[in-house]
Formats: sequence, structure tokens, C-alpha cells
Amino acid sequence: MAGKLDLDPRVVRKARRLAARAGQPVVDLARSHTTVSVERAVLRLAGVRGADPDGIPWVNRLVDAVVADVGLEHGVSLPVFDALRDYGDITVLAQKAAAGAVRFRVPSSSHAARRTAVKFARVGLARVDRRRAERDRLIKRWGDPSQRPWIYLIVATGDIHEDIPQAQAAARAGADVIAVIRSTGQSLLDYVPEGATREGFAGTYATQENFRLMRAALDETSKELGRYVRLTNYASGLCMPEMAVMAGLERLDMMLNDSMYGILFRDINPIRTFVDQRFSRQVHARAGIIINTGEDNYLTTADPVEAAHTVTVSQLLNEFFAHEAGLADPQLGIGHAFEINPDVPESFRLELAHALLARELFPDAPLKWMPPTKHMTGDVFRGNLLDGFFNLAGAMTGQSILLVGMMTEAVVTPWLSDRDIALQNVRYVLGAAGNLHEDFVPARGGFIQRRAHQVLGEAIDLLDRIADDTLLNAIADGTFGIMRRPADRGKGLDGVAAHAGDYFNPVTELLEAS
Amino acid sequence: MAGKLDLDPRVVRKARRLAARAGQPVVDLARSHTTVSVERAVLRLAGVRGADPDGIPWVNRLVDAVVADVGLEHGVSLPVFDALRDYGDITVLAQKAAAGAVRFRVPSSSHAARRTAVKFARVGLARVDRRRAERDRLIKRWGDPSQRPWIYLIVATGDIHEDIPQAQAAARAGADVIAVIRSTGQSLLDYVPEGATREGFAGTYATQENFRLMRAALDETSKELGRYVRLTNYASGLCMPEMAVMAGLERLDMMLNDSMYGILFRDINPIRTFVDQRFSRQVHARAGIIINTGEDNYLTTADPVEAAHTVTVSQLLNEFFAHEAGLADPQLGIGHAFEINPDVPESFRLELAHALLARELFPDAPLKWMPPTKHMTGDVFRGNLLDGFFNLAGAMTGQSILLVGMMTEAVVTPWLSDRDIALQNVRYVLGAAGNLHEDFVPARGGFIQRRAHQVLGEAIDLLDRIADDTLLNAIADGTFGIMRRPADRGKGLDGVAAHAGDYFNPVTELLEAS
Amino acid sequence: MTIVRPYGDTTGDGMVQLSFTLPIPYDKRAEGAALQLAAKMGMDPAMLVHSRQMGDGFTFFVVYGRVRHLVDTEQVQVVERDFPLLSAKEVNAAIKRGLRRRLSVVGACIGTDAHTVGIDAILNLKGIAGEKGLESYREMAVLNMGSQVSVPELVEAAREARADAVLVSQVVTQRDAHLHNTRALSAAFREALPAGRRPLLIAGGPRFDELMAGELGVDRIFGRGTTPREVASYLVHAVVEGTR
Amino acid sequence: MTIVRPYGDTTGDGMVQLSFTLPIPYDKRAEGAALQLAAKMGMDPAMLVHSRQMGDGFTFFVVYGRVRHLVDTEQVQVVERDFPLLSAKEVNAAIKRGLRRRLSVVGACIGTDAHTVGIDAILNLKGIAGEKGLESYREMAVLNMGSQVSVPELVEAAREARADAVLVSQVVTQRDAHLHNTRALSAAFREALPAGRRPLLIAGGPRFDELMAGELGVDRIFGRGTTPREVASYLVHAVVEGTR
Ligand code: B12
Ligand code: B12
Ligand SMILES: Cc1ncc(COP(=O)(O)O)c(C=O)c1O
Ligand SMILES: Cc1ncc(COP(=O)(O)O)c(C=O)c1O
Repeated sequence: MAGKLDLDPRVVRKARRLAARAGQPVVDLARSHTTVSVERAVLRLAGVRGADPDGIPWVNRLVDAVVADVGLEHGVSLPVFDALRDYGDITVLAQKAAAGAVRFRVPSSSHAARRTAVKFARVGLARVDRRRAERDRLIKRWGDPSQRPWIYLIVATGDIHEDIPQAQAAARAGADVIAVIRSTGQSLLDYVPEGATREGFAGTYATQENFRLMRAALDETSKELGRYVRLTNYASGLCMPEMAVMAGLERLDMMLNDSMYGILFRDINPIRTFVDQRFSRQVHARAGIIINTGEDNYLTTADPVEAAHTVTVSQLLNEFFAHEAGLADPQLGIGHAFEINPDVPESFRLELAHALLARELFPDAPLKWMPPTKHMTGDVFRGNLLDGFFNLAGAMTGQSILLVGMMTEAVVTPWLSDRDIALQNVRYVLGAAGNLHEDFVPARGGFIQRRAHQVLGEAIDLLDRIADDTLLNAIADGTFGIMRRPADRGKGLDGVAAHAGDYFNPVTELLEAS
Repeated sequence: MAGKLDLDPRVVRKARRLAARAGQPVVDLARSHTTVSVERAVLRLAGVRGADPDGIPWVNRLVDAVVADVGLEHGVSLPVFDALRDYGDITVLAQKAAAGAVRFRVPSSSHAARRTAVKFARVGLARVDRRRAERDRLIKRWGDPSQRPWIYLIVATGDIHEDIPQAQAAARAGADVIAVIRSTGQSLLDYVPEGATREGFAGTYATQENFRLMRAALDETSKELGRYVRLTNYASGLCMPEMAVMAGLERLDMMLNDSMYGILFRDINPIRTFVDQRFSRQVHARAGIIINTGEDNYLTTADPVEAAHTVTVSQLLNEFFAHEAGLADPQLGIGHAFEINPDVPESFRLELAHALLARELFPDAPLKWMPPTKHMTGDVFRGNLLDGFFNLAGAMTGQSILLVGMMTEAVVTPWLSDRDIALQNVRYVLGAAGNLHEDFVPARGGFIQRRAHQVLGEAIDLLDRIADDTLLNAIADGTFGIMRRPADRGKGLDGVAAHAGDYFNPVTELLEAS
Repeated sequence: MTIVRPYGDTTGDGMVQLSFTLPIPYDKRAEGAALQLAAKMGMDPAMLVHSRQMGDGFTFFVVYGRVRHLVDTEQVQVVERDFPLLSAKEVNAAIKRGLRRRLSVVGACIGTDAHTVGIDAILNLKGIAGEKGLESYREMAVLNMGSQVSVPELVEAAREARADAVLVSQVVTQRDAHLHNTRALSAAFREALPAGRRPLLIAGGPRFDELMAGELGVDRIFGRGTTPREVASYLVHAVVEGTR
Repeated sequence: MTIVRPYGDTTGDGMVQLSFTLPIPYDKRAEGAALQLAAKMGMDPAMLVHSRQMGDGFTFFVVYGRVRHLVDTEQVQVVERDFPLLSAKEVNAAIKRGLRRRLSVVGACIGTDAHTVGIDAILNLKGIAGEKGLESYREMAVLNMGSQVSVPELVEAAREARADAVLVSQVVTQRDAHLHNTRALSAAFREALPAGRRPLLIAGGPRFDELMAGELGVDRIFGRGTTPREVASYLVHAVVEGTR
């Protein structure tokens, strides 16, 4: 695939260098701060389970209690594992703490607490490791999809018990990856709901139990089909780190996880997001999970032609942050989308140029290719046509993961029949023209090459400016998705703290040691 | 466009040589026979108009009377123009003849009759010439479509007065060419109905008055749009030569006119067809009309992959016959179609190979590209998608005339909204990907080149066999469209006669002199 | 289960999609008119999700919404196959045993219809969907007259061939051509031959309503996706076993 | 003309297209069930042109056919624009003249809805379809609170800003989220403020039924394709001219 655009390797190296320069201050920030959700994630890994009768998880109650007593800046691990000596069971400790029966302190001699914390964290990570090994085993047994791109389908009934049969039906009809969309409100909840749920709006709550139920159902179907069907959810929103842990514990295979989506589209505080982000990616790295970044979203608010280079910039940043957090290239489901107004002249060739640029910039990443949404209308006949051209662009540019577009995009969350029509569309395009990339050779110096070079050039200019002026300022200025998000605003800021000198986090320590 | 397939010019020349060898005996046959319809066509050019109270045209009554008296083998011109001396007006003569009041003879000294006949024929051809000049003038004034391919739409209500507003609406919505489909029964009528008609089945009767009405309506719309909108009908069936004359007289711009369609799909006698064919093409040549050949039809009865080479053979034969009849390359709307089962692996690339082969074999012909019909089903969503890929293949291979496919192909003759959806489809594809051919470079020795070479090779083998065994035998054997049509069977054979030594046809004489 | 509703993405949601054109230009009132039609069709609530004016005086609409109607699967009327599906061998054996002569079949596209692919699929050797056509049955004598056969020609041929069954295909349906032609067929046979000597009349084509056989005066109608074996089995049932 | 019918290709033909899924596996009976539904919707004749089983227990159908229903365009109910469409200049002048202070507007996506593109199109400078948003009107003071704003927050902000009008957007409609949220909004404002001091309540989004304003307790609903000028003109009409 590589080489169709004649990209100059020196220019590409320069782009990466600039991305690193722009990203490093944010990494430094992330390394020197913690958040309530990072701490809760640690406790989840350490084995705290369940929720109080109001549905508030014990991890939340426990972290709140610790913070109330000693603040967040030391991390909760030392206070908690120090206190654990007197309780034995960590969930029991959480319950007592919630009842106000525990007083936490930062132990002055922290050796014992550290040792216990590391032991618990090790046990948690060992569970994650086992699930990863299990995934490898099952893929070996049942096999990977026979074709690229993998076919990625969304399920979104709001009810896990309706989702399961729909997901199974979709897998039987050809889906390689199932994503269960979350309920609209969840990303702003500062806790993770518990148990099996049936009442989401336009999506189903992400809970550990729902993860487990769906993974088990898909294992059944994978076995039946002789093909390992992957499961995706979202490590996004205020509980991003905890979602990452839950995904690792329940053998999810991919997670939507973007460095800026929460900032831009959920108005979550930038610092909160970057801190949560780094931790969640470290966990994903360990769990062997493929992340999906969210550059597609920018193109729903910004113009996909004008703002094409912001996608490239964001991809390079996402890559830098991912590498820094320990993710390997095959785990980088870098996102981009087919969102150009179909009335724009040469729109399809522009899409090809953009998609090919991503392909050639990230040759080893399993790129995720997102379908048209913004310019889908209630004209479902036209919608199915546009989705066909999206599928074709994906095949012609060697995309890795194809999120299947629905003709009813502008109307409803997908119906059963929409999914079937969409899969027929994909099957036709891949079967009839899946190898057309062999005959697709953009002319040297022609429209497609010129456009790709232009976008890369604009991306480098922008990265240059960001590197000088800081990424946080760029975000505040509306650089991405034309959303302005200052670093001192947004949700969840009160759950962030700079590390004290004695900050301790056994999970980070283990993850960074490995 | 040329050169993408690396065709060897020597091989192409060989194919043409073989086509000439296979076609020549049929030309000889056509030159030495006449038919009732050829004779009626001469009389129409000479000015016979109107029909008897039962709707049987006076040309039919006149030819029948002549044939009854002296047979067909001399042609009707000498007997008619001999008798005309006594009547003056040729339509009056026809009416008298119908009433049994005229006795025809073959004049022994035919000088005077010949001169009159030639004079009348000249007047008729002068009218055709004037319509051609008028077309040239109007195209100059209003302009040609701004894009290739031209967009060709079908109208088929059965009622000329419903057809007209639908055709005008289609032209306003972007159609460059309007074809009025004929009623199902018409091709087997051995006369042309008269007047404006409202009662066709799945098509509207082709009458001179309907031609006139529609051309006038489209002139109005052309003026309004500042773009000359072309009109198409059928020179096909038992009255093919007369249709050609009517088209010339009423300034139609294109005519469906295939050398074998009537034989294969209407079970019309092969000799009748070839004789009618040659005459009608000579008239088209004079009238500056673009013919559309019908190779698309073979693929509805035969398998489009297995029988691909029969399309190529037929195209080469159609070209040979057309050149022989005096048509120039820009008048050869050679037909082919996107009919491969969409479930066949690589079907789209096969279509590209076939379409490109036609394009490169006939670089100067305005190729007519026909949409999927056989594998269209009641699944209209999928249908619109398939039509989109058809449009794309047309754009990628530089087709000249695009017959727009309808999502309801398998359901109904097109609805107003079907046409609108189909035109939106075309507009999207041409706007978004109309220039994709620049980036479409089949790999040397790759799938597409190999397939095109294979089809051409099979075509040459088949032409070789036909040249040895005769085209008439090939047709009898079911070579084309797997329809077996022996030369001594089929409709209309009784209207054919071998020329007597004194056969005379003033129109042929003038056309062959020019 | 006997009562069901349309299904969008949740059991019982009743969701359907509808599209149509109204002969009025686009404006708010036209949208209201479209919703009125949807309401009359039983959609409630109906969402108008797309409207597009075409030319001067027409607007195309797409509507999504819930219908109130229930579907009772027990009330469904269909022409169920009321005869056993036989193998070619069984068909031949039954004819040999039952008739002691070959079963004579005459087929054609009548009227101005020239769509022979369907009837050829039933009659010709080649067949369809992996099944060979009736010509391949040793115990059948098949005459396929091709397309655009007039009814009188067909009656004549049937008489000559002493046809046990006459099979006609009708694909063009515009202005109900298929119904007119089929009625003309049955009337002609009724007129030409006494009841006892009349061949079985079978019509086929993709847009027929199989329930209309009686109304059209034929013995049986076969629709979309018919295979030769079904027809052969029916012939045994109706001609050989005389159960028509 | 007041009575019209759907139009396929001939005036009065009544033709429509319909598609839906039934929760039953494919067989002849399922086809009959699909036709039963089409008949209940008033299609006669109905042609079943496509059926496809999905998974074990569902079948998708496409039906074409004629509906008997007539559409009476005079009976159509729509929310017609009952106020003049003003230019930005006229809007500013009318506010200046009528209120003698800036007109205060507070906008938000309420509930868990985070689709801000629609409300931004109305409020932000950038606007939509070539029209600038309300922020560009000199005589308006606009506070756009963004997405996922809770109703109590919004009430508080409206009180503080002495809002003349509160504009909320609702794009997610699954399980009628937009209706619930809008009802919650109007209830909260009714509770928090006496009738005289209550701001004008305006809801907007692509899937609202504009006729439901009364039922939902808001003053006006704007649907698909609304432009800022329409909203500004309405504000003048309802707030400045006090005609709400
Ligand atoms: C192939 C085709 C042609 C070919 C026909 C070649 C041939 N020798 O048959 C050609 C190119 C010649 C042609 C021409 C025309 N066609 Co045409 N054609 C089609 C097409 C693409 C496919 C039909 C087909 O072959 N189907 C495959 C066969 C196997 O299916 P089937 O016919 O349904 O048969 C099965 C069953 O129905 C059943 N069956 C059928 N007959 C019988 C009989 C018996 C006794 C039994 C037991 C069973 C049975 O068993 C069969 C096997 O399962 C359809 C569109 C489509 N995709 O359906 C249009 C279509 C049928 N054609 C149409 C038209 C209008 C025409 C023309 C009139 C256009 C014109 N004015 O020029 C012409 C003229 C034809 C004429 N005089 O009849 C329309 C009919 C519209 C309508 N509903 O009235 C269609 C639907 C296209 C359209 N949307 O406009 N056509
Ligand atoms: C862009 C978009 C997004 C963006 C939103 C970015 C942003 N900042 O707004 C992103 C990517 C973030 C997003 C996310 C999601 N989305 Co979204 N999204 C869309 C999309 C593609 C376009 C919407 C849009 O921007 N339209 C353009 C604007 C200008 O039009 P408009 O909103 O109709 O506004 C006009 C009028 O309605 C009116 N108007 C609107 N509001 C108001 C208010 C007032 C006061 C007035 C006067 C007028 C007015 O005026 C506007 C201008 O004309 C639609 C699909 C589609 N093509 O419609 C899906 C869609 C709306 N999304 C949907 C869903 C389900 C989601 C998610 C919940 C998915 C998930 N579970 O992850 C998430 C979460 C969002 C959440 N919490 O709400 C569904 C909703 C289904 C339903 N009917 O319930 C849709 C329909 C897609 C689908 N078929 O599934 N989405
Ligand atoms: C990276 C990312 N996270 C999350 C989401 C979904 O939103 P939320 O998790 O806020 O519901 C998306 C949108 O599809 C996304 O791209
Ligand atoms: C060359 C040619 N003639 C005629 C027709 C139409 O058939 P008829 O003129 O017999 O109605 C076709 C089919 O579209 C055709 O391709």
C-alpha cells in the first residue's frame, strides 16, 4: 500500500518530531497529576467491587472518604492499604469508610502499605494478563476475520438484553467487531453504574456486568462462527481510567479512547482528560486492547476540507501520546472519516487523498474508517449510495477497521434491517471491488497527491504553531472541531490534583516498570 | 483514455479484418434483397402520408397493391412512379390503389418513372438534410451538454401526453437524452401507427406525430435550458426502415438500431432484419443520427462473464455493418452493459475490464453504457447502490452515453421519483468521482488487463469460426444471447424478396451516390 | 405467536418506512399533506424525514414511524403447496403409471410480452436454480412456443399437441396487461374446447397474485422464484392424479 | 386543487413504496403477513417485491402498491409562520424601539443531549445557511450554555440573565428523550417563576412535531432547517410585540 503518495520521509519525520514537541508538556502534566478516576481505577484493579444501595460504587465512596481525610494529592493507595491492615477485605474497608467508620492517613513510614498495594495491584494486573492470554488463545482457536477491513457494527438499543441478540445477529451476518454505544448521559457521570441495565437513551450503560454479559454472548457466537468477534466500548468521559480497567478485566478487545474527544465534545476539563487519558492508555497497553481515536468527530463540527489538517495533527498527537503510554502500533486504531459534503466537486477524490494520507503516515496502525454522518439526510436511498462510496474509499485506501454506515443515520439509531442493508452494501463493495486498490494509482503530481501533500504541509505548520504556543492554548482557541475549551474550565476539574512529593500509585509503577 | 489496456494494434486489426470477413456475405445478401418495409420507407420519403380509417397507413395499402399486381422483386418505385403520371398526388394514388382503382405494371421503358422517382426521393432527402442542418444550428445555438457521459433517461408512460411533461421534467433535472420507450407490441406490427397516441403498454407507440410532438416539446425545453436535449426512439422491429425515415424527417437525434436485436429478441427473420438494417442505417447516416446498438440485451439472457466475448464480436459486426452503410464513427453509439451478477467475486473489476475494452476498441465511437437490469431485485436500496457503481464504472472508463439505471428496475416502469433519485445518483458520482479515471491505472499484466485480453482473444476465436461457417449459421446456433434463430424462420420473412434484374430504389441510389 | 407488529429495533415498536410523491410543490403545507397520508395509513407518530421538490409541481417524501395495525399470522391467506414435491424420477414414474403416455405441455409468452427468460427457466433443459426444466423429464413432451404468441395460435397449438397443460408467462404488468391477457386466454380456451378436453391452464410471472387463479379463470398461478420441480410436481398432482 | 393522491407515473395512480421488518422467519405465510399489513395500511393492490430473512426470526419486506386514501390539502394542519420575516436591521430596530434595552436570550442543550450544532447554528455568530446567528444582532444579549445542561442550571442562568427567551435544543429522540426533557423544562420554569416573569420558552430540533408546543408547555417549536432570522423575527413578534 505504501508509496502511492510519494511522501517525503523527511517531512514525515519532521511532523512526528513536532508532534512530540507539542505533546511532551502535556505528558509532563499527566505524569505529575492524578484524578479521582485514576485512583478509583487503581482500587478497582485492587479488587473493590459493587455499589451502595443507591447505586454509587464502593470505589467512589472509598475515594471520597480518603480525599475528605487527606486530600487527593498523595494518591489513595497509601492511605487505603495502610488502613487495610485493620480490615483485611478491601470492599469491606470501602463499606466501612462509606459509613464514616474509617479515618485515613498518609502513613509516615509507608513501606508496608506500599508492599500491600503493589501485591494487590499485581493480582489485578495478573487478571488482566490472563484475559489477554485468553484472547490470544481464542483468536488462535477461532481465527481472525478473513478479510480486511474488519467490519465494525454498532448496537444501541439501550437495553443489554435487546443488545445481545442484535449483536449476535450482526456477528452472524458478518460483523467482526461489535460496539455497544453508551447511553447519552454516561460520559458525564463521575461513577460507573453497576449491574445489567435496560434503560439507556440512544445507547446502553457501560457497566462491568454488561461488558461481561456481552463478551460471553459473543464468545458463544464466535465459537459458532469459527471467527473471534471483537467487542468494543468507550474509555471516554469522566470515568475513562476505570473503563479501561473494566475492559481489561472483562476482555474487551477495543476501546474508543481519544486524547481530546472528552474535552471538545463533552466539555470535560482538559487536564482531567489528559491525566485520565495517559493512565487509561497504559492499562490498554497492558491489556492488549486496540484503542480507537476520535478524529472523525471533529469533522462533524468543523469543515472536513478546511479542517482536514487538524485531523492529521490530532492523529499525530494521538500517536505520540499512545506510544508514550506504551501502546504498540498494532494497537493504534487511529480514526478518520468520510464527512466531506458530497456536493463538493471531487469530494470522493478528496476523501481518497485524506484516507490515503492517514494510511501512509501510519502504515502499521489498524486505521479506523468512519462513515458519513453529517451529510446523511432523511433520503435513505441516497444514504445507502453514499455509504457504498464510503466503503469503496475504505477498500481503495486499505483501511483496517470499517465502521459500517447506516442509511438511517439522520433518522434513528440503527434498526435491525438497516444493519442488514448496510452489511449487504459492505459485502457487495468488498466482493466486487475489494481489490480495486491494485488499479488505483494516483498520478504523480496529480490531484490526489497534491491534496495529500497540501494537508500534510498545513498539518506541519499547525504543529509548529502548537509546539510554540502549547497544546492547551490551541485547544482553548478552538483549533480542533472549532470547540473552544480553556484549560481552567470544563467538567471534572475538581477531581484533579497535582502529585504531592509522596504520591504513590502501585499500578502506574508496575505498568511503567514492565 | 486510450492505452490503459496495452492492446496490441495488430490483434485489434485482425479482429476488424475477421469481422469484415464474417459480415460481408450478409452485406451482399442485404444489397440483393428488398423488403416491404424498405419499400414503404421509400414511399414515406417520397411523401405518402396518413392512414386509412382503420389506421392502416396508405404506404402499406400502396405497397400491398403493388405487390399484389407485380410482386415485390422489382421494388415498388417503378410501378408507383409509372402510375403516378395518371394521378399527380402520390397520397391520392395510394388511396386509389387501396380502393382497387389502380393497376400497376413494371414499365418496360422506365426512363420517365425513374426520373420522377429520383425527383421525389431527392425532395424527401432534402427535407432530411434540412432537419440535419437545423439540428446543427440548434446545437450551435443552445449548446451540447457540458459533461461526458451524456445522461440518457427513459420515459415510458404509454401516453404521449403524460410522456411530454415527464420528459421535460427529466430534461430540467439533468437529462441530456430522452428515449421514449415503445409499447410492447409495436415491433411486431408490420405497419407504423398514425397520430398522437395514449394507449401503449409499458411504452408509447412510435408514430410520426408522437415524434413531432416530443421533439417540439424538447426544443422548447432545450431553449429554456440553453442546452440541446436529444430525442431517441427505436429503428427496430418490422418497420425499422420506416422508423429511420420518420426519425430523419422529425429530427430525432439517436435511434436504437442493432443488427441482430430483432432477430434474437423479437424472433424476426434474419434476412428481413439484415436487409431492413442496411437501408435504415443508410438513412441514419444521411440524417446525422447516432445509432445505439443493443449488445446489452444479450447479457440479460446469456451470462455476462461467459458471454462477454459475444458482446465484443457483435460490437465489431455492428461497426462493420455501420461503416458499410455509411455511418461515421461519431454516429456509432455502440452498446454494452453492466450486467454481471454482483455476487461474482471481482464483479466490478470485471465490468471495468469489459467497459474499457469497448472504450479502447472503439475510441471514436460515442459508446452507450447500459445499467444493471437482470440482477436488480425488489430490494430498491441495494438497487440504487448498484446503479451508483454502474455510474462509477461509466465515469472511470470514459463512456459517452449513460443510460441511467432505476432502483425500481425489477418492479415497475420508472416513476417520476425513481428518475429523480437516479439523477441525484448520477450527479453525485460524476461530481464526486467523475475524474477518478485519472487515478485509475490498471496494473500491467494485472487482473483487468488480463481479463480484457482474454475477452478479445475469445472474440477473435469466435469471429474466426463465424467467418468460416457464416454469421447466419452462428445466429441459428444460439451464439448470441443463447437465442437460436434459423435463417428460414421468424416473423416477416414473407415481406422479403430477392431483387429482380430491374430492381430499382431511388433512395438507395441517391444515398449510395453521395 | 399469532399477533405480531413491525419491528424497528425493539419488539413491538411497530416501525415502518414509507416513501411517495404528491403532485404538489414543496412547502409546509405539502409536508402536512404528507403527514396526513401517513396518518391515514395508520402511522402514529409519523416523522417526515425527507422532502424534495421535483420539477414544478411534485414533491417526494420519506416518512418513518410507528403503525398501530396488528398483523395476525393466523389470518394470512396464501396458496400453500397442497401437493407433495416430487423428484424427477418420481414425476416420470407417476406419469408412466398414471397416464401410460407422455404428458403433453405447451408453453408460451402470450400477448405482446417477449420476456421468455421466466418460461424458459421452467421449460428448457437448462432450467434454473440448479433444477433442470420440464424438457428434461423423459415422460413429458414439451412444446415451447416462445414469445409474443397470440391466444388463437396458442389454442391451435394446444389442440394439435393434445396438451394436458398449457403454461403461459406474463411479465409485463403495466396497465394490468398480465391480467387482461390471462383472462383472454381462459376465455378462449373455454370457448374453443369442452370442459372435459380443456387442458390445465397455468399462468406464471413475478408480479402475479397467486390467490387470483379463480378470478382469472386459470387453474393455478406461480409467482416469483418458481422452480421447474414445483411445476412438474403440480402437473402430476393435477393431471395425473386428476385432482384439479 | 384540494384532493390529491400519491403519484407514481400517472395522475391519480396512488402509488407508494413501503418497507418494514416482521419478527417472523421467511416463508409464504410471512409474505402473506406482509401483504396483510400493507392491506391494513390501505394498499390495494399491494405487490410484495422483496423479502429477505435476517437472522433466525426476522424478515424484511419491500412492498409497492396503490393506496386508496385521498389527501385533502385543505385539511392539513401546519404551524404556518404567523409573523413577518424581518431583516437583522429591522429586528434590531424593533427591539430598540420596543424594549429600550437589549433582548436577553439564554440557550442550551438540556438533559444528556450533547448535539450543539443545531443550537449553535441559531445562536453563534457563524450561523447557518448564509445567515448569521443571534449573537450577531446588536440588540440581543446571548448566553449559549452549551451541552448537557441540567434544567435547574438553566433556570438559574435564565433568572440571572433576566432572560426574555430561553431556547433549548433536543436532537436525541430515542425513547422520546426530547419530549421528556422539554416537559421537564416547562414544568421547572412554571414552578420557579410567576407567569409574568417567565421567559418565552422555545424548543428546537430536527424531529420535533411543531404542532406539539401546547402539549409540551412551550411557546413555540422550531424544526428541521430553521434559520436564525426566523427565530429572531419570532422573538420580535412574541417578546417585543408581546403577542405570545
Ligand atoms: C430480461 C429483461 C428483458 C429482456 C427479455 C429477454 C427475454 N428473452 O426474455 C429484453 C431486453 C428483451 C427486455 C425487453 C423489454 N422489457 Co424487460 N426486462 C427484463 C428484466 C431485466 C429481467 C426479467 C427476467 O428475465 N427475469 C428472470 C426470470 C427468471 O424471472 P421471472 O420472469 O420472474 O420468472 C420466474 C417466475 O416469475 C416464474 N414464472 C415466470 N413465468 C412463468 C410461467 C409459468 C407457466 C410458470 C409456472 C412460472 C413462471 O418462474 C420463473 C423462474 O423462477 C426485467 C427487470 C427485472 N430485473 O426483473 C425487465 C422488465 C420485466 N422489462 C420491462 C419492460 C417494460 C420491457 C420492454 C417492454 C421495454 C420497452 N418498451 O422496450 C421491452 C420489450 C419487451 C416485451 N415486448 O415484452 C419491465 C416491465 C414493467 C412492468 N412491470 O410492466 C421490467 C420489469 C423492467 C422495468 N422496470 O421497466 N426485457
Ligand atoms: C454531529 C452529530 C454528533 C456529534 C455532535 C457534535 C456537536 N457538538 O453537536 C457527535 C459526534 C459528538 C455526536 C455524538 C452522539 N450522537 Co450524534 N449525530 C450527529 C449528526 C451526524 C448530525 C447532527 C447535526 O449536527 N445536524 C446539523 C444541525 C445544524 O441540524 P439540527 O440539529 O437539526 O438543527 C437545526 C434544526 O433542527 C433547528 N434546531 C435545532 N435545535 C434547535 C434549537 C432551537 C431553540 C431552535 C430555534 C432551532 C433548533 O435549527 C437547526 C438549524 O437549522 C446526527 C445524524 C444526522 N445526520 O442528523 C447524529 C445523531 C443526532 N446522533 C445520534 C446519537 C445517538 C449520538 C450519540 C448518543 C451516540 C453515542 N451513544 O455515542 C452520541 C452522544 C451524543 C449525546 N450525548 O447527545 C443519533 C440520535 C438518534 C435519535 N434520533 O435519537 C443521530 C440521529 C445519529 C443516529 N442515527 O444514530 N453526534
Ligand atoms: C473517542 C470517543 N469517545 C466517546 C464517544 C461517545 O461518546 P460518549 O462516550 O461521551 O457517550 C465517541 C463518539 O462516538 C468517541 O469518538
Ligand atoms: C436495439 C433495440 N431495439 C429495440 C428495443 C426495444 O424493443 P422493441 O422495439 O422491440 O419494443 C431494444 C431494447 O431496449 C433494443 O436494444
